[in-house]
Amino acid sequence: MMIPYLQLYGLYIILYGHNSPGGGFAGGTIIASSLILYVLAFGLKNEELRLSSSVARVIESCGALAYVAIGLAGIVLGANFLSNNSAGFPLGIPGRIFSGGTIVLLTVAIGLKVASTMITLFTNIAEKEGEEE
Amino acid sequence: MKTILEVVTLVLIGVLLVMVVREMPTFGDPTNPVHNEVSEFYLDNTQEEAGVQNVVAAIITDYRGFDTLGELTVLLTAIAGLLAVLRS
Amino acid sequence: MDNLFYAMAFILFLTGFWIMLSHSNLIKKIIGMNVMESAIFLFLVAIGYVKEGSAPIITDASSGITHVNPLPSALILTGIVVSVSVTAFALGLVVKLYQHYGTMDVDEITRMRSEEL
Amino acid sequence: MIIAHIMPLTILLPLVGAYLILLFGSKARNLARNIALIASVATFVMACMITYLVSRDGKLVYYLGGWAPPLGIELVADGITAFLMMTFAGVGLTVLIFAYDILAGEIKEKVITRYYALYLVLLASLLGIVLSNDFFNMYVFLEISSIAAAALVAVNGDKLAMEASIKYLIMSTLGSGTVLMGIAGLYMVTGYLNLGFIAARLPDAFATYPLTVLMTLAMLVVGIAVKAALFPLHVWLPDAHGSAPTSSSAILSGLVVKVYIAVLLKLLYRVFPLDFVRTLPLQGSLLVMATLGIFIGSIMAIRQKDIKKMLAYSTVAQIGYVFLGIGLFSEKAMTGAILHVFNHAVMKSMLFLSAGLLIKYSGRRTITDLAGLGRTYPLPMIAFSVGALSMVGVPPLSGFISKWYLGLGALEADQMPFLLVLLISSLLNGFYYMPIVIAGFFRKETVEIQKQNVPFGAQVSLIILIAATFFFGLFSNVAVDYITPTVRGLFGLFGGGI
Repeated sequence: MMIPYLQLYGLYIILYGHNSPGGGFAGGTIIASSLILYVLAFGLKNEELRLSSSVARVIESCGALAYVAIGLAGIVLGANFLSNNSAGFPLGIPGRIFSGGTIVLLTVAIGLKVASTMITLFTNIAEKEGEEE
Repeated sequence: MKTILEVVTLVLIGVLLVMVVREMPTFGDPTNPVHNEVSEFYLDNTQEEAGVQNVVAAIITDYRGFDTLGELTVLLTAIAGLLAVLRS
Repeated sequence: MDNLFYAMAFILFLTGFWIMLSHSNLIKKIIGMNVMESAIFLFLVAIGYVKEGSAPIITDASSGITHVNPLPSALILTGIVVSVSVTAFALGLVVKLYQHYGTMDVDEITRMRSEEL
Repeated sequence: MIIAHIMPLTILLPLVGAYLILLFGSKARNLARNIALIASVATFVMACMITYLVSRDGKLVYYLGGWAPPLGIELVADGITAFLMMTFAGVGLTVLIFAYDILAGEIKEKVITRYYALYLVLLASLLGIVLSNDFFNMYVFLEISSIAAAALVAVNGDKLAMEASIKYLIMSTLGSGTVLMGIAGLYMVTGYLNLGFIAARLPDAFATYPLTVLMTLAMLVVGIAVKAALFPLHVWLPDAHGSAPTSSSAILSGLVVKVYIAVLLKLLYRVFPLDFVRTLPLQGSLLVMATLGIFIGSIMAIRQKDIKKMLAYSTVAQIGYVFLGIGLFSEKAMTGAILHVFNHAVMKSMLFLSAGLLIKYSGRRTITDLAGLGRTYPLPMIAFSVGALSMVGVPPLSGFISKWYLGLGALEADQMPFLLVLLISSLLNGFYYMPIVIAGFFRKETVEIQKQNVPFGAQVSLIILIAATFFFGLFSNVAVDYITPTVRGLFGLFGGGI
């Protein structure tokens, strides 16, 4: 029951993190915790777990790669690695969702990565424990 | 015996550290060396230069974005290491 | 006694340090690790505090509110994630070791190993 | 365009390689090793370019994100760091070439791709530590390197290795926690994280908060000493290095331990002026610990029966040399220490790799069982012998050069006893290396061995390492000339005139 709300809240934290308290890490952890809550409530079902772990792997690598790619975009646009405004990314108006140039994109990348990482960490350790008993 | 020795060493170090703490900059004092032009710059210019209101978010993703890349790598390393250990 | 926060941070730091070195239970060692790291983060946040400062989120630049130093907060965000990763990896190792030896005690493991040889 | 951004790209290349490997998952083994090889070759080429650029321009500086230092993170390459970086990239590449064919037999199939990814991450973190000029950034990379290194030890799921790995992880977290506390203290009294800015503010800060500055220095040095396995804090090293897979041992002993020395070097020559450090009891304690480390490491190495453990204890002793060189605080000794970082990286990885080959083919780990293998497997045994001779310090080899400079440094600093330390310890080195070499070539085999072909990659990497040992022994002036200006600048800048 709680899960969609938690996920929505996590998404809000990620997307609005640059204007209010929050950000990629907090939001990612909240999204992950919603799924962890699900696992805690209903136990580990291996079928779903397999699926989510392979998806999670792709998301993890892609999150990190996206971060690097955004950084490299700075170089392509003629500024330094991980440049923001100086590379010509539009800043927008402070306070809107899509302000801050690369910051939003980077935050989303971080959020995805952190969420998938937390899930993978949790499920793997839990899975190992489960096997043993 | 070992525990006594440990406790004595710890207390000694603790006393030393308390001496150090007494000398440290006063807690919360706005004139401390930490609150120099760097933090002021962040606070003053984030809105114009990074276009966001949350200064901390601006620092982690923009001013010190490379740290965050390192951090993502730490997460990735932990996962890769963990899976390697658990699956083997 | 203005610097009570620093002193507390150092006491916690030493506590964590001591737990990590003296306890032989691996889980306790990992807890000690986390206590130590939390102490460092507490110290960093305490450094960044300004009296009557508010969170560094600027909605109105001209309002003249004092904000706390944003840099330490950003640093500990990174630091927390690092410590989470280390903890996770260490826990994974402990789980695996427990499967092999059936104990989480380092001394115990060393004893079992020497008996094996 | 690449030239201007070469420093971040050098760190990024292995990282991106690691991400890609993880993206393709654990099935794509062949792809993974090719990605790893390409990434590390490219990294090495870039490191060479940086080395060249530094020798042309003197110093490279890069601002990440375009933010100038007190705001953003700065990467700096100068004579010493470029040299160290070149060492790391080069040895890292050679070990990878070695692992190209061998690894499949040594690591379980499921984890091979992750092994390559961890390896690349480790390489990237080493380069990051060396290049970064920002304390917190350095800490982040330190943590990456300790997790990756611990994972590389435990990767096989072997009981002993995992136990060693968790010990290693706990000790290195202890070390990096202490380092971070030191960094926090420095930040508190100076208000900066950039090494250059801290150095500029430090005299003022020391005047106002002397005890705090001393505490932070103590914490940083202790933390680094834990991670670099300086003598009383070395307990974790022999287990970790002795039980890891061959290529992990090689890179751990050869490079990972060294990188903390790079941090110490940066700390001493970019942040704390030498004149200031000289007034502290730091020098005495460094020298005493280094000497004890040299002797106890050597004696423990003599007592070992397992060849990898012996090599690991030998690393403890060799780390002692490097700290000795740093602790003497003289120009020649510092040169010797930096050269020794390089030489030891080459020699120790060569020793570990050839020992790994011998163990793999003979199936034995004890020293006495390696007798006579020189006839069946000439190349690994020759590589082992060259490494051993170089460790002892036989003249045409590179180990001699660094010891020579350390000796000159001891003379320069007027510390005659340490010349004696060097001589005696060389003798001790001889005690534990020579029997293996002699038995390897001239004694009869104790076990029947089937001759197998040594894979091509392993042969290439051993030959490269042998060649490097001879080259830097005969033409040591190449390396010395390269680092001397920076070392001299370091001593000239802060008073000099010893």
